[in-house]
Amino acid sequence: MSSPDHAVVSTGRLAQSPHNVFQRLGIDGPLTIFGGPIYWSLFALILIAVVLFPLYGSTFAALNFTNFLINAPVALGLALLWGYCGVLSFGQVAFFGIAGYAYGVMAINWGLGLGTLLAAAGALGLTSLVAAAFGYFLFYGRVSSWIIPVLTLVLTLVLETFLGQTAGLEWRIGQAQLGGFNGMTNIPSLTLGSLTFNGYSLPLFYLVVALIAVILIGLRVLANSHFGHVVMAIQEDAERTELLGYDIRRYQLVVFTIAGFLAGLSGVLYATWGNFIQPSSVGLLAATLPVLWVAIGGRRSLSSVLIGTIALSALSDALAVYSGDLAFVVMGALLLFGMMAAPDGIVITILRSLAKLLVRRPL
Amino acid sequence: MAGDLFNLAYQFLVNVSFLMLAAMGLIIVLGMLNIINLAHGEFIMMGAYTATLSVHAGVPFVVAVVLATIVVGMIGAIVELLIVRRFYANKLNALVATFGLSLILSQGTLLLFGPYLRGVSMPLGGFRVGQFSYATYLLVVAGLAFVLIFALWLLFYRTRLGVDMRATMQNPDMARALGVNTSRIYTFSFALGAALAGLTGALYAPTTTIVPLFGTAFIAPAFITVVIGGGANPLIGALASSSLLSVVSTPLSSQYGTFAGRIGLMLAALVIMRFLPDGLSYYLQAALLRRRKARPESSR
Amino acid sequence: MSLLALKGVYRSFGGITAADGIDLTLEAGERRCLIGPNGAGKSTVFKLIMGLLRPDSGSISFAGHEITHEQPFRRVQRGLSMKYQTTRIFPSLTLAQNMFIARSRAGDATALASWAIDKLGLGALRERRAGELSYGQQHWLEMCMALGNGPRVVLMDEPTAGMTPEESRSTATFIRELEGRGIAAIVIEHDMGFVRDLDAPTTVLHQGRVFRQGRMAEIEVDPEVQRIYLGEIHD
Amino acid sequence: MSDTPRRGADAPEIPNQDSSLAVDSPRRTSIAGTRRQFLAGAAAVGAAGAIGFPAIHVKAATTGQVKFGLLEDQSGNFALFGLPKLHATQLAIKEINDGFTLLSGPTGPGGTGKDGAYTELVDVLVQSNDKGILGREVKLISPDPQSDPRMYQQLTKRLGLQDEVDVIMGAFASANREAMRPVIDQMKKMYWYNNQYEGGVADKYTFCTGAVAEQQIIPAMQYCIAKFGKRIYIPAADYNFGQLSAMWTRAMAPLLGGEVVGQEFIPLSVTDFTSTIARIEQAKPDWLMMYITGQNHANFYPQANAAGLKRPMGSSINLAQGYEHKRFAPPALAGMNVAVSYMEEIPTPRNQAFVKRFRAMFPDEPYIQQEAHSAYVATHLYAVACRLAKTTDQNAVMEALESGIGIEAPAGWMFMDPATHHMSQHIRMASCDEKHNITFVQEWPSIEPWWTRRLGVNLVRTPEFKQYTPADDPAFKKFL
Repeated sequence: MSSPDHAVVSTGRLAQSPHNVFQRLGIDGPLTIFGGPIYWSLFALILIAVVLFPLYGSTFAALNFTNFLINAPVALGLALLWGYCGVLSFGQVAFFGIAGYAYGVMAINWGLGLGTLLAAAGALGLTSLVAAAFGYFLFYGRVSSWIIPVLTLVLTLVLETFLGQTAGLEWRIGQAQLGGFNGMTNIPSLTLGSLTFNGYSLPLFYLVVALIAVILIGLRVLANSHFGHVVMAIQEDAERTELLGYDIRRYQLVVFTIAGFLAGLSGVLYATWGNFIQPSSVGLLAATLPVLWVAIGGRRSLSSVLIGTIALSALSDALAVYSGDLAFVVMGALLLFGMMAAPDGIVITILRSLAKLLVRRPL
Repeated sequence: MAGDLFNLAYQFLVNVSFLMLAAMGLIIVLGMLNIINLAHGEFIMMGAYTATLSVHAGVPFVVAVVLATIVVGMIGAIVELLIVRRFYANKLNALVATFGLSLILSQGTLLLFGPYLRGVSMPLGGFRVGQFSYATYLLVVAGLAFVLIFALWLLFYRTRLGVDMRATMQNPDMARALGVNTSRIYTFSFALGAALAGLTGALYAPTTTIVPLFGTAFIAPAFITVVIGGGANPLIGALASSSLLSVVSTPLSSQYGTFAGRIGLMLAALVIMRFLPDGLSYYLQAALLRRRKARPESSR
Repeated sequence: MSLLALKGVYRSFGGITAADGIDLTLEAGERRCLIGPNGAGKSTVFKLIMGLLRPDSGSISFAGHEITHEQPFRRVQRGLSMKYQTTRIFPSLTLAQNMFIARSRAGDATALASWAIDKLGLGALRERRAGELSYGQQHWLEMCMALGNGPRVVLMDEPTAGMTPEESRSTATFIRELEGRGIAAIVIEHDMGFVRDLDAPTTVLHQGRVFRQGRMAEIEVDPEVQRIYLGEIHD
Repeated sequence: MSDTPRRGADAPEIPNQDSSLAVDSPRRTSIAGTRRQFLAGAAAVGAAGAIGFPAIHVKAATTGQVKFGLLEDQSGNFALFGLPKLHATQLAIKEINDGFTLLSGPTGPGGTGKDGAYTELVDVLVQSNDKGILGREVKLISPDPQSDPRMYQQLTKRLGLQDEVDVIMGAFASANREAMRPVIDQMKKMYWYNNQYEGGVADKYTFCTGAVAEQQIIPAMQYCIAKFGKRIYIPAADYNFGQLSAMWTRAMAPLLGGEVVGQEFIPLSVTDFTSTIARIEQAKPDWLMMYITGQNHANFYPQANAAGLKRPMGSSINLAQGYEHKRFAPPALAGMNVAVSYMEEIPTPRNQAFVKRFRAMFPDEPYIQQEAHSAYVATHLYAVACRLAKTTDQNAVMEALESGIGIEAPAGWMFMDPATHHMSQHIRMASCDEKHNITFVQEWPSIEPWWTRRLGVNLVRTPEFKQYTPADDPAFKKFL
């Protein structure tokens, strides 16, 4: 597993003049591949472009874009878990689903306004708890790492099977009907004062953009911190790391919980975007999507994963609209040949070659 | 009473054989190549399609099954040569690639053959024991599953090829040093896995509706069985885990309904994996070893 | 009461018995050599002390604590530390990053670590990727990492394997100076010259049992030891 | 509540007789006549309606194409059902653009009744004296929602906000319909759900052209109890449709003189029915009311058949929807009796003409199923409503649809009930034999969607945006 890292760090240095302001801020560092003045100026430019989007793009495009952006948190969480911690989880959508349903139940019961905020907080809290509990079960049980993908997959399938059969009227929590296969409808959108964060107006768009910017920067800080180094060390040589005095299970658990929390955030955002959540959002197909986003993006680079996620979401949307029943074939071909052409991930490979053009190697 | 017992036994056998057959191909590929093949379900689907189409073309069912096995096996060989072998260095990528492949295969089938194929009627009819009636065919399939396990055991432990395969599985470099053509072994193993998937599809074709997503029903059980079985000794693993899972799910589903059986199976899987993380086969082997070593140690 | 004590530690793998009732004690600041023919169980002892292996029977105590069933990281936090035989560092990370990771927040070990870095002349290489260092330097880096969180005992498994004579000599000096800083060390070694350089009480392991204890001078002339080594003593 | 079955029972047992048909010359005049009356009222109603629900950006483009948004699954789980619906819609739009329409008019439920001089209509497709809708070509916009609820939501928004279509139709699974409706109501777009389903949707913007529980379950039960006996066993898919249909069956059994001796809810993912079959054997029912569905559940039939489970079966969803009798080798579905609102095999000349047209355009269509028929009729009915309204302006079209308008479908006369936005159906009892041939053994010429009306739903008076379940009906309480 060392050849990718090799690339990581060498390119990492490539993109950074040592100890620049960004590194002092902690948002750049050896464990984030891309960085430095050029990176951050691009970051700023893109952010501005996105924020101003409604001025030059159609409202619908912005709303549609929101739908793609909603996938980013879960993907970034998985990038941290898989790319930095070396733990591949197929179960992120389980936390997506739990959060979505939890938000639905609480929001329906606690009503509009402040209620929805409480619901969001409650949902995220609950999801983090579940993630922590399951993570404890995985890591403190020292489950061997190649089983974890399947274990997490089983978790989501259990959840889907369960949710699918809650059509019965006995599955009612307060005012909220779980609704079985048809899903839970009429979930109120997040509201803050006069602002309503639904899928039909811009507030949600800006909320999501802000959240993603914060998450990206936050994760970069985490990755370059001492914590991040230990996590990376665990992925490279777990036993060695433990013999340096670290309880590696605790680090893995923390990362797993963060990833679960981020997946939950996506779930809540989805529920408030569509006023709706259904079992298929924790189904087999849904479960594979985050893995694909991260793999295509390049799991060692948060920025690449972010771009990859949005690009793939947009692509599948475009395919559905324009290519009709060829959508799956095209998507499949992209994944297949993409992985053959660029094993580290398509986006990261492209960005690397761009970076090489922009910055010449210090060594 | 005896009727009920037979009924339970029958259901148990049917469950075990379903899990075993679903998992068989996957086990070979995972055990030999450490590749998680997400296109496994589509291989099964292609088996069902080949068999069904040939039956419609007038081929007798038995021949059709053999045909399906061979055809899918060859497809598997091609897939390994063109795609899978590029991913041995980076196995998790194989997972993404094979998922892409599965999308192409299933939707491609939809575009090629339409939303469904007319089914094949289940051969051999049924019989009655006590108050219940049963499908003979499913019993035959169950029997076949066990024969298959035995055949694989022979292949692995009684043939030169099998020795080479196990050598490659345990230590490729060493095997290569000993003059084993590992890359051919890999191709063969993947093809074998595909062929077994094809066989599974063909065998279950008469029991179900032939649609492009035929394979998806097999995926989850297959993975659960494989993982619980563990890599240490795939064959023992498959046998043990499918039996264990069926022991859990059969009574549940016959007592409290299929849903209970379903959930029971998955929870059992979670628990087993939590407490036996290396898979049943590992512990079985360890147990065997310990019994063998017991004498010298106690003698001291 | 000694710092580290193994009592009747027994461990077998299937049929092979790797540790057959080992009793071993180490005092604070003491320096100890562990020798013995291949398969004598030297590395197994280290693994047992660090908790990478659990004994089938027997007990291990450290600084008055029963640690037989503790997780490895707890033992490290208590002040045990180990350097692997074949270097296990993080080759893709820079030397500085390696030390950054090794410097766990427990205790103030920074001083010790930087002392070690300078002592072994690695100071100039901070920004170099660990994988690019020379073989000997990688060994040294791992020793520094082993000192990362101020251990009271360092276990070193063949620290000089594959080193040039000069390198092993300075390694020996380095290990001797550890004593001065109150750090006990157990060193597994094949190179008898190096063992002599260390000039430390020596324990001979054979077939998972403690075969002899004493100063190197006596041990070397012991016919039994020579017999079990069968001329493995290269000088 | 039990009057529907009785009406059905009175219906003549002669197969092939499409009893909703009547002399067509009188109807022609009646169309003309009522059209005038309608227009008279239209303005007034329109004004009232404008207050009724202030519509936002429903731009009534008066020139250019009529944009027709359709969401049917072309891939994924439901492609099997989605593709025929897509094709049926394409056929209808082609006919509309070529200047044809189905006979229709605001003539109330039950068509124009049966008078003495009965003559069989040869075809119900006639010249519309209109190319497209009001001279504007109809343009179909049909992205592929891939059987995925999230995709449905996204594409519904796209159709409404981006393409600004005049009407949205589609969805097979109730889950996907329920995914669409919040978006629909939010955008205040007219939406048609052309599928038989569990019933209960009461939504000002939603029109349902498929049959609902009371139109299929009651006749099926009535027929099977009379023919096979009172002991009923219910194997049902463990999701909304299965749960609610089972509820209906339990509720209706006493009224129809039946008795539910057992039921089981089976997860959609289940493919092996060994234990289910065993439990059925234990319960010793006279017949089975089948509510299992989806491609996995279809496995039940060959498995049950091979296991020698030879009990007769009734159903409201099989054959007509999943065309299992074509997909499975005989005799898997022998003894299956389904109350259908349409099947390709219906032997009336008008249907044979329809099938001929369909096959001409899509020669290798596997089967023209119930839902394809609903989609076909809905598309024509929309065109008819637009012509009545003399505009594609959504509010006016909805007014037209709520004016008591009906249409001569290939299956028979269908009437859009203003109060519930559901249609009356010409229900036939289809029976499948050993060779999977279909015969129609009983007919109910016009069963109305009465259940939500009974709950006080009247979308003309009081717009609502919800789906009722039997839980909302006191009469069901005691059976839950």
